[in-house]
Amino acid sequence: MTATQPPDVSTVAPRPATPSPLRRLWPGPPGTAGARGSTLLRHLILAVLAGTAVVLVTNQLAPYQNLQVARVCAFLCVTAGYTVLVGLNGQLSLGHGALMATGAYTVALVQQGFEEGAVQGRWILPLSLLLAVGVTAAAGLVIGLAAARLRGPYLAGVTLAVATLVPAITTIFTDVFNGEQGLRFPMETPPAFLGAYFQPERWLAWVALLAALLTMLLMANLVRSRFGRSLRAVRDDEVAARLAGIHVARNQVLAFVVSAACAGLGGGVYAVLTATVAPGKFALDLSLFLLMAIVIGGLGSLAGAIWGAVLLVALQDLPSLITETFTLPSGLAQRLEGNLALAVFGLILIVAMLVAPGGLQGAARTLTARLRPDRRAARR
Amino acid sequence: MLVEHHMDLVMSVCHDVVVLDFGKVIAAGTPEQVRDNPLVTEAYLGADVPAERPARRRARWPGHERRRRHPAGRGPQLRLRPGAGTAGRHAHRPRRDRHAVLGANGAGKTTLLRTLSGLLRPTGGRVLFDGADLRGVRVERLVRRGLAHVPEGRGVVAELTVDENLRLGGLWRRDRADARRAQDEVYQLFEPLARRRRHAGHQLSGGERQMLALGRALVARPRLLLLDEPSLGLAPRVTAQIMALLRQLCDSDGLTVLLVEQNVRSALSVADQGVVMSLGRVVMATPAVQLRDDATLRHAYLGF
Amino acid sequence: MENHASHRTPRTRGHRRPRAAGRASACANDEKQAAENVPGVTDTEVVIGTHQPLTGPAAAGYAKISVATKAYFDHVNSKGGVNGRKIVYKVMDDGYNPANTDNVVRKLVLDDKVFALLGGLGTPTHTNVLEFVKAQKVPDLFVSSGSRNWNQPDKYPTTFGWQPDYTVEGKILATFVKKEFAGRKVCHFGQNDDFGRDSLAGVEKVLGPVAAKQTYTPTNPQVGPAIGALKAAGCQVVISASIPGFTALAMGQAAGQGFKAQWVVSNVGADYTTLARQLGDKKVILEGLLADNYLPMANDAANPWIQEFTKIHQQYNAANPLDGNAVYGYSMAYTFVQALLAAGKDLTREKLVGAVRKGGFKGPGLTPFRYSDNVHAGYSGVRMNKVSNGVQSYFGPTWTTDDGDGEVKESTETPNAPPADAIPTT
Amino acid sequence: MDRFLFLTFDGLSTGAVYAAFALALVLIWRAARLVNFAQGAMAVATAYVGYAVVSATGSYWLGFGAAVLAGLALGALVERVLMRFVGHANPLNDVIVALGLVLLIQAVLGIVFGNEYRPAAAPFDTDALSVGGISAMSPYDLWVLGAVLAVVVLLGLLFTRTPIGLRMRASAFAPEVSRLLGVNVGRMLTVGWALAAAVGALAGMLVIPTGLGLHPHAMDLVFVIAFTAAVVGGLDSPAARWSAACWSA
Repeated sequence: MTATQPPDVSTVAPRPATPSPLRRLWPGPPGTAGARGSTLLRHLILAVLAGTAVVLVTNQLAPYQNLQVARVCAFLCVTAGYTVLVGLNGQLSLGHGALMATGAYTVALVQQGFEEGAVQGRWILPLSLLLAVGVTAAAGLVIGLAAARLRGPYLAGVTLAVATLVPAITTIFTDVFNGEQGLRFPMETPPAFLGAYFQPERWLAWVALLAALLTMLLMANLVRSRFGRSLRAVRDDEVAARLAGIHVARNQVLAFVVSAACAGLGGGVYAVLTATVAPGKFALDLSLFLLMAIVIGGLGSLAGAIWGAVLLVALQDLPSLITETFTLPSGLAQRLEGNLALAVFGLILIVAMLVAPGGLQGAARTLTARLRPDRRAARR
Repeated sequence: MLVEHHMDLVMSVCHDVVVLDFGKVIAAGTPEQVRDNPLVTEAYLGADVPAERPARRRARWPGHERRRRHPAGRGPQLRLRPGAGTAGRHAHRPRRDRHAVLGANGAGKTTLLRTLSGLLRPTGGRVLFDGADLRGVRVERLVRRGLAHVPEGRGVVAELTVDENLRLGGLWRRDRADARRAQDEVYQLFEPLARRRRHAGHQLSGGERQMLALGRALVARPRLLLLDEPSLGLAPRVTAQIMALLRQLCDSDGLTVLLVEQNVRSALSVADQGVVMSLGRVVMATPAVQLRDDATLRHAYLGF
Repeated sequence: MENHASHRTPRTRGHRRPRAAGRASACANDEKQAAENVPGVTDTEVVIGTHQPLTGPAAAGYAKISVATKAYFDHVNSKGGVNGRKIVYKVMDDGYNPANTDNVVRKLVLDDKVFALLGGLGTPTHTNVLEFVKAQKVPDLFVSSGSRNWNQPDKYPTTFGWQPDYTVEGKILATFVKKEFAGRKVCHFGQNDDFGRDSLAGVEKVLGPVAAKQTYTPTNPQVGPAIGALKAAGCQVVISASIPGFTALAMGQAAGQGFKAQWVVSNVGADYTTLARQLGDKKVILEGLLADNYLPMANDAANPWIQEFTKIHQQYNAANPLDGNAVYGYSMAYTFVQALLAAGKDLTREKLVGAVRKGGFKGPGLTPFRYSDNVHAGYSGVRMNKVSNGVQSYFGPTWTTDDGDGEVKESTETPNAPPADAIPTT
Repeated sequence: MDRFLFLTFDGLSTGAVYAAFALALVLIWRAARLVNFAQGAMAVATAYVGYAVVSATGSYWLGFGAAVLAGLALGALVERVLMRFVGHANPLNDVIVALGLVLLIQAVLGIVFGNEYRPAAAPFDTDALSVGGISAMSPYDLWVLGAVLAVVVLLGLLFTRTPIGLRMRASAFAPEVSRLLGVNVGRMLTVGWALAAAVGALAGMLVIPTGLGLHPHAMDLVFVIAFTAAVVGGLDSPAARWSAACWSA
């Protein structure tokens, strides 16, 4: 290393008026419009492929497994929107369980209304889900407006209050929501053209799958859109984002609304799967488990959202799995029952955070990068 | 439009340069014109420190009478061997009491100080202080060995009062009475602080904060003082006062000062030895006088 | 695969989708399942399942019910089972969370393929699976809750209650209060769900509007304000439809506020052992507590049923105390074995449901069951008991009634003696 | 009117417990800039220790002391062996680890002690004293208020009057500068966690006798209310926190 020489100013010639070099620094392929079109197309193809694959798989599955597929899909609607909010926009919400409840109760009330009016039809399901999205998005707008002024733990605190208040509301307005017992509505049945003996759980899985694919498609495009970039910009540096012409508050509210709409859809589908809603299903633990799911999956990554959704469903089966695997003396077995699974899950959470703080998706990425020899060579 | 601090870059890229100082345009024109403008030179390099000491009274290094002199009659010796720091540096052995580390933004000056005080872990090499290797010594133990570091941005704990900040500087000391004395001496040394004892750190002006940070470091009665950009954001007069004080402290006692500065002129007015860094390496170490007086050298190494 | 396809063709003609291969295998699965024998039943085994709060806030006390039920089945199995079949009782923990109930019941029915559900515990939890149980046509016997939901034969033809429902109980408690505390100001304290609501409905059928009514939410232990309101209303008798934890809390609060009223508590929340355990040193306030029950008292060592249960308990369930919860578990399991016997050797789900509808079971309970083709409710009445000197014991007559406008009358039923080994033979 | 007075008095002592618990949350928030979601579970665990000592020795006060000591130890342990190693690049990591800890602690308590409510004795009479015919506060309420007040005063003195308090505040506000000034920031963090967990343990011991009893989930609701109170009142402003705690009670 030698000393820095004073610059020879005379060699700096006036430059011709060319497009700003900053333009070239901006990441992204040339021809923005074409690029966006191809992104949409790519995602669409991917979605269709994934959808076909899952449908083929559901044809081979037993009812309970199909139900699990359906559950994963319902949770995926929620985690996809949630991970965008927390991971990409940096807003920590602990109230997504309550938003799911909003969607679920909307579906239940709408379907009950039609049942009482003796109205039937296959359009009731899409309509009730649409209303669920709408109502939850509106609820998201209200919370989002309040949240746009709050940061970090303050936002977490307000949304935590929402998470505890919403189930409480159902016990206050017992006439509408029927308190702790919740609401029931007719089970969704497969359409007649599929045959009288068509597995109902497979039909549920298809319904949930459609909702999940739709959500994932929208989210994948949103993440790569202008809006997606501004979400990240706001997360990384609010001041810089503001200087870059982004309306920070509006951006945050919009992120909340989008994420709430996804939660509403997920909650609605979740309600359809069991044809019931009850406040106990959307208690605080659900909100916390959702958060754990997206963090362990890998924050801000849609692939991580899939991991998270799978985890949420696997978690529900963990207790019975563990108690079935080990046979223990009855006194101890009674105490271990349920508790052991929770202990294991807690331990997994802690260890996962210490060992792979980037979540499963982060770990998977590291692993594939390590396995690919060309990348390794490039790093050296 | 480019807002830049780094003159090399500015000179090479821009056709028109506008120089601002405290919100006022002090020069405008081609890079050449600007470079030769004396106001710009002063703003960048800092005004010369007045030769005479502050007239009010003789500044006194707190407790210098009681301080045990270093056996060699000088401050502790600092060695930097090649390979120390992130990018590896040339060997540098300051032998005088006041060293100014100079260089452009990003040259590695702050990194050097942070490595010395253990805030950063060296990738290689050794950090010797009093003949002992400081690597592996926890940061919070270094102050007990006589090493004080005033970080960039002054490091006053804004939420604590002036008094609490000063007390914090001597909390580690077993000799509570002497810590108390040192604190009183700092108040004598920096009168503005004495008037604002109960004020919180965030209520102080920039100059007061610098005084507080410096005074707090002195409460620990260090033998080696690492100072990071003490002139940053200060009015030239305040900078001058602080530099004068530093000179006094070194002169009146065996304190060794390692001063990181962008304000080249004021730094060189204090230092015995000038160390120039660039891109993470020490590119030159020479007596300060030489750097100060030799325009060619200064031009070559500091870009002016 | 081939034969199945030939069955299928007429049904799906004209509606076929392009993915023929996938659909073919799908339908093969479905029909294979439909053609299978009765789920959960083999020549040597009958598998049944339940959902129970083994963890979570409702686990207190209630977690011991399924343990007793299982102990009873172990006992029966050791004597050769029912019609040569051993009973496998799968207990799934739902933590009293409806979301988990959904899941575990679906797992039991779809994955573990249980023959029937027995004693699923909790009103909010079990309400959630009614539609599913109906769709799957699974016998859903003896739900552990006194909600009237289980008694809807038209809507839920396979679901049956077991314990006296809360309205029946409310009517009887109110009749007792009307007689013993004539002219007093009577109030109601209840859980804010079917438990409290049905109980209040029963009470008001007999007494007319109560002077004051307050509710609590099981997730919030702050009952001070509600008790304060009852005190302010000048209540002299409080009929309480509360779970044990909240009975103790409410009575503790009342004592704390110097509110001296006579408490008359539903059997669901009046087990003395449980209450005393929770109140600790303050258990003296339980003196004089009035409650009801329909099973032998666990502390009644002279009762032949309790003697039999004690033997089973000591052999299979010694880790837990023989309290009201255990007696509940044993008695319910006993009724189930009766139903299983009545369903006959060639066991099907329809036969089991038919056997319960036929009713006529006689067991440890003090009153007859109400089961019939259009009633799916269990015990028809209760008997009052009282705590004195730390012992809860029965007094007075046994009453029966229905959940409608039927009158409350004294039961003429004579107590049954247990069969040998407490295993029913018919 | 009677009832209003009663509710006010009743709310006062409940609010005090919530405030103490919120204080524990704020202590860790200030020291480590994280919300300790495991605070409730940790408090329950220490309460189990406390009541185990009560039933072994028969002395409430020994149990009370044991719970607070256990709180100190547990807080220090959690910080030393767990939270210290969590990557702080993403603040959510702390939240997740704390939630994992909640599950673990509650499950272990369930395994060791069983998932049932255990009676928790109160050291004083919980029956309200009657003043002029109006039942006001019970001796237990007075004890709760007194204990919380004492803790707040002691903590206040600790933070403003002692060197360790100064060190803790400095390392919370400016960890790097504090290290340069010879403060062992890591140790201060441990002390902060220990203190917070001890305050949480105290709040747990005070609140559990007024609820359903000792249970692995006994503090869940308290945590939610206290957290909401702490956040609504502002994690960084003590006065607002107090009013919020009283409001939420």
